[in-house]
Amino acid sequence: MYYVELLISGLASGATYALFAVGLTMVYGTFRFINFAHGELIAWGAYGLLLFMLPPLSLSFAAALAPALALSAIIALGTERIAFRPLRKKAAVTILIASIGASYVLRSALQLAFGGDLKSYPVAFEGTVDLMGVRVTHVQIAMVAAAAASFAALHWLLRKTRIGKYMRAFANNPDLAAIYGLPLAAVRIAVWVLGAGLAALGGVLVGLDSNLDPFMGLSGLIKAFAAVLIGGPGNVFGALIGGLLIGTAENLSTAVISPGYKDFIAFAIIFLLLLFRPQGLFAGRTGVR
Amino acid sequence: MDYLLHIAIMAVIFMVFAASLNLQLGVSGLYNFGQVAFFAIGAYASAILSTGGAPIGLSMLAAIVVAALAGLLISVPLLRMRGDYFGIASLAFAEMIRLLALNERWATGGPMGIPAIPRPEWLGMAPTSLVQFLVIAAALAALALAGLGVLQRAPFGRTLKLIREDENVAMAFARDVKAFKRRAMCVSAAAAGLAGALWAHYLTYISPNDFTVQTTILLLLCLVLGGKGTIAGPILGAGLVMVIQEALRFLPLAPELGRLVAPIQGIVFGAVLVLLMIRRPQGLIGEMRE
Amino acid sequence: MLEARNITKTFGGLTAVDDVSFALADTPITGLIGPNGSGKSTLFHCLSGFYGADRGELSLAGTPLTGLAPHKISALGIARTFQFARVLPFMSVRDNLLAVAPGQSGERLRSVFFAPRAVRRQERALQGQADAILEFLRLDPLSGTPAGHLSYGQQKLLEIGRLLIARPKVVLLDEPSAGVNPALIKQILKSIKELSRQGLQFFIIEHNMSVISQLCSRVLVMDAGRLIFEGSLAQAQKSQRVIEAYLGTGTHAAYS
Amino acid sequence: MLLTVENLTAGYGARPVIRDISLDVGVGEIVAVIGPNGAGKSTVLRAIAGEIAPTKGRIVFDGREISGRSCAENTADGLIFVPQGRNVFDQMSLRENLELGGHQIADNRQLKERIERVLDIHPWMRARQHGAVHALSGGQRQRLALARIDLLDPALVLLDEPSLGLAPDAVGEIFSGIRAMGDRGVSVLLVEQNAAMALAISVRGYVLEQGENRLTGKGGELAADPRVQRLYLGG
Repeated sequence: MYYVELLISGLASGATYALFAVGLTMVYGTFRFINFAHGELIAWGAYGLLLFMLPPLSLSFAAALAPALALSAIIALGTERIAFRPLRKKAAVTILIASIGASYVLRSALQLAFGGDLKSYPVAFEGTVDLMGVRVTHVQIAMVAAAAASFAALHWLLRKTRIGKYMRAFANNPDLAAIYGLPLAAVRIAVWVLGAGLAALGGVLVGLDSNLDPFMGLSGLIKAFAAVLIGGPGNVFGALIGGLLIGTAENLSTAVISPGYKDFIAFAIIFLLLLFRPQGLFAGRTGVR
Repeated sequence: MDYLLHIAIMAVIFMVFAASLNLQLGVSGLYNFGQVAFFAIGAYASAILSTGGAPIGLSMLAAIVVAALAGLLISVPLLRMRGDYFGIASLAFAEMIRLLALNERWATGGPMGIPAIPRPEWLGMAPTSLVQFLVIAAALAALALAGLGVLQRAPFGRTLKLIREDENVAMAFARDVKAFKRRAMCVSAAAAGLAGALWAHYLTYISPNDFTVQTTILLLLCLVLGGKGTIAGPILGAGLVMVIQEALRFLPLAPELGRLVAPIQGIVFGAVLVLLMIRRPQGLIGEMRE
Repeated sequence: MLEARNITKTFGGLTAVDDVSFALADTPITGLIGPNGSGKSTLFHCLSGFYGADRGELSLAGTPLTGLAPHKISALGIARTFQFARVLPFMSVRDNLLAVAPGQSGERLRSVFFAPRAVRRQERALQGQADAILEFLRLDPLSGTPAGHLSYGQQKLLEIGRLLIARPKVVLLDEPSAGVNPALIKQILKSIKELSRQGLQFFIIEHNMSVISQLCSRVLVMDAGRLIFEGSLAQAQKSQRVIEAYLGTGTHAAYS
Repeated sequence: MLLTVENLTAGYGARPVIRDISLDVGVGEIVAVIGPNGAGKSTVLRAIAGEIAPTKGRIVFDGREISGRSCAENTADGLIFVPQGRNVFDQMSLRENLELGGHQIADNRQLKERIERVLDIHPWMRARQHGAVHALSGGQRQRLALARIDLLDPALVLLDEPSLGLAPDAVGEIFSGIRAMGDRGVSVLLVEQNAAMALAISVRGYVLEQGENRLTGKGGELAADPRVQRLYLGG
């Protein structure tokens, strides 16, 4: 039973890693750079919810969720406009450094607004369900459900809607997309808003599960990055599998090694994948899929 | 007076640290975002040895050697990657080192860190004053900076720049690109190890919290602000950043305002980094460019 | 001297170089021509080690080169240029030459610190050489200018200067005249001829037939990855096979 | 004239690639631009299409000056550019490629009808419409790229090296396809490496060398002109 519980909590955190990874992998697939500030969108989503739940607004959890996700999306669009768009013709490393700077700004702003100590939401979701003798928390169920719903919606969007096809087209062949005159502005907004919204949703779920910590973005970014590498940069559904794999690997590892090394797993995965299969475990083509 | 000395010592240490990164990021085009790992390795090596009773001079020498070896070792996998992938992998490496420091309590003291690291004695008389430490640190730093400067101006540095600008041309003219990069990483790691050792002996206490991504970002700012690829750039950048950072600590502010200093400084530093990338990627002192 | 046997290179399903064999033998300057996409540049990449050939052997004066890394092939005496000029734009014109000079002791860490005088002496000698080369190329007034400020043609000329200081045995030149104005083409041709008199052997990809006719006593013609012709340019111009490679065949259902 | 180009000069950065190129394409005409490597043929097309900005000269399409207009604007006006090389979305399905090719048709139902029409013209496409494009042969991909013409009914098509890298059979099919376009009244400006084929289906040809127009003439006459061969091979 112990291992099953580890597996389930691993899948639950893996589901949030997958949500974190969507934006990172879509931005890489479409605009070809690693957004180091992506983690701060996770943290701002989590703290944004707190902001709307605390006085003076004092919204309910349900009512605060949408504005919290929107806040993250606005921050994402703002960083894109201010820090990344002026650099779009520069080397990927230049944009990476700019995104490192942007992450410092966003994290510091978070600390300025909320302080450096741990926080938690003024509501508690502490219930558990007994599934054939295995204890599963409500939050864990919410994590898996949110990820499942999000990826189903993403699948529909990317495959069936015009904007989704435009997104995939830009990731596949940006030159041809420009010759066809596909709407770059709309694609850019869609990529950033979707990525930030899902990252923020993941952040909220992590916040419900544990605490809000100003450095949660950084650790989320690392998990997301590992998930992206497993799935192959640009591959949205690869990132889902990547996230789930990392979550379960991390949790199961605590059965054999010191829990202090839980985070080590993600780093080791990043390192080994960059070394041996930078194109990801699943196929090698680029593009948002 | 003491806080001026403190600022000076921190600046001197970071000058070496920034110059060490410059040999990779500036001169060789290796975007190492994990340089703090070598800083940490130097600090821990010297701290462990000296608290274990080894003479400080010997501990620091050993720290430099250990850091250089670590550089050599990690260069093997890292140099198989390019550009932003190299950057992320090096960052992952640094975080792995930090986790090791956090978890291997028997050697590093875990999260509690290593306290009571001795300061060097001054001509046999302990304890050393700040002035004396500054003299020692400045002398060692001057030596390291001069060494790095000489390398950069020598044909060695010119070849690194050739590789940075066009690896294919370098290969077409018989340069073993990987071997040159490996040497650059090794030397750079050694210098970072020296900076880390100095830092450990100055602060007399280290813990894994000192070696996070925050330090990496600060270092990156020093280098990019001053001007990567130049000799004076990292010295100027580290001087400026450390003076601002350390001086702010001594602002006579009420505690509720004092709490705001660090995040505001973070916002400013981060914004400067972004602005530099957009407006002046060559930094204050630019290399000769088109 | 340079000899290639059965060189083959494929990408996915496409065979870019198909079983190519030749020897540069005694001709000082050999031309490599053929229509777009016929595999000339890919062949150059194989000869210089930038691509590992799937099949075939390479040797230089009997020394096998097959499978060697580019820098090793270069160290054995084969230098190359690339299709577009690739100077180091931020370095001075003179430093562009110094940076590629072979056998510099100052590239070794030990010498930099423990034999600084020998390093300096060698550096001074190289500087003398570089200045002489720049004078020969008539680039001496621009010696201190960043190479990025040079015109495209001057950059191509500077690439020839790099070959001069590197002193290889064989040079692979990829389109030396492309994008260069007529006056500078003359200067480039003159330099190539002078170098060839000094014993350097050239293998040149070039689309400008007047350049080929002025330089090359022999041409190799490629089409669709294969070597289809070997001989003088005049013979090539009469070869039906070569003409078809360049102009296509009009004998198809499309207009019948 | 449907398209008139006068004294077009264009290039990349400071380096001009083509100088003073003038040419015409009449309604329903197939016109070829040929010349050896590095002559600047593709640059002519890219400048007309709006991919690069000309430094000098006039481009008049359908009675109005179009220099400086973007590719997308020209597409909307009935001038389509089919670039060489990677001219399909190879990670997407064939049908999705058609949908993207017709994205300017805002009405989904109308777009669907147009796609149906294309699939009627090319039955092999119907069979493979949901398959990924990277599984298609080079010739099939090229025909898919050209299917955008059936989709949008343009007045003029700019074709850049449609035969590049194709097997001989596929080249034949592509050229019959282009000829069929001309028969339907679509005008074509064709840049081709395979000069003999291109001239065989063109009413007029322009021969470029070193960025300049060296020869102009009727398709059939140029094909037999020994000067063309000299421009390619010297002598």
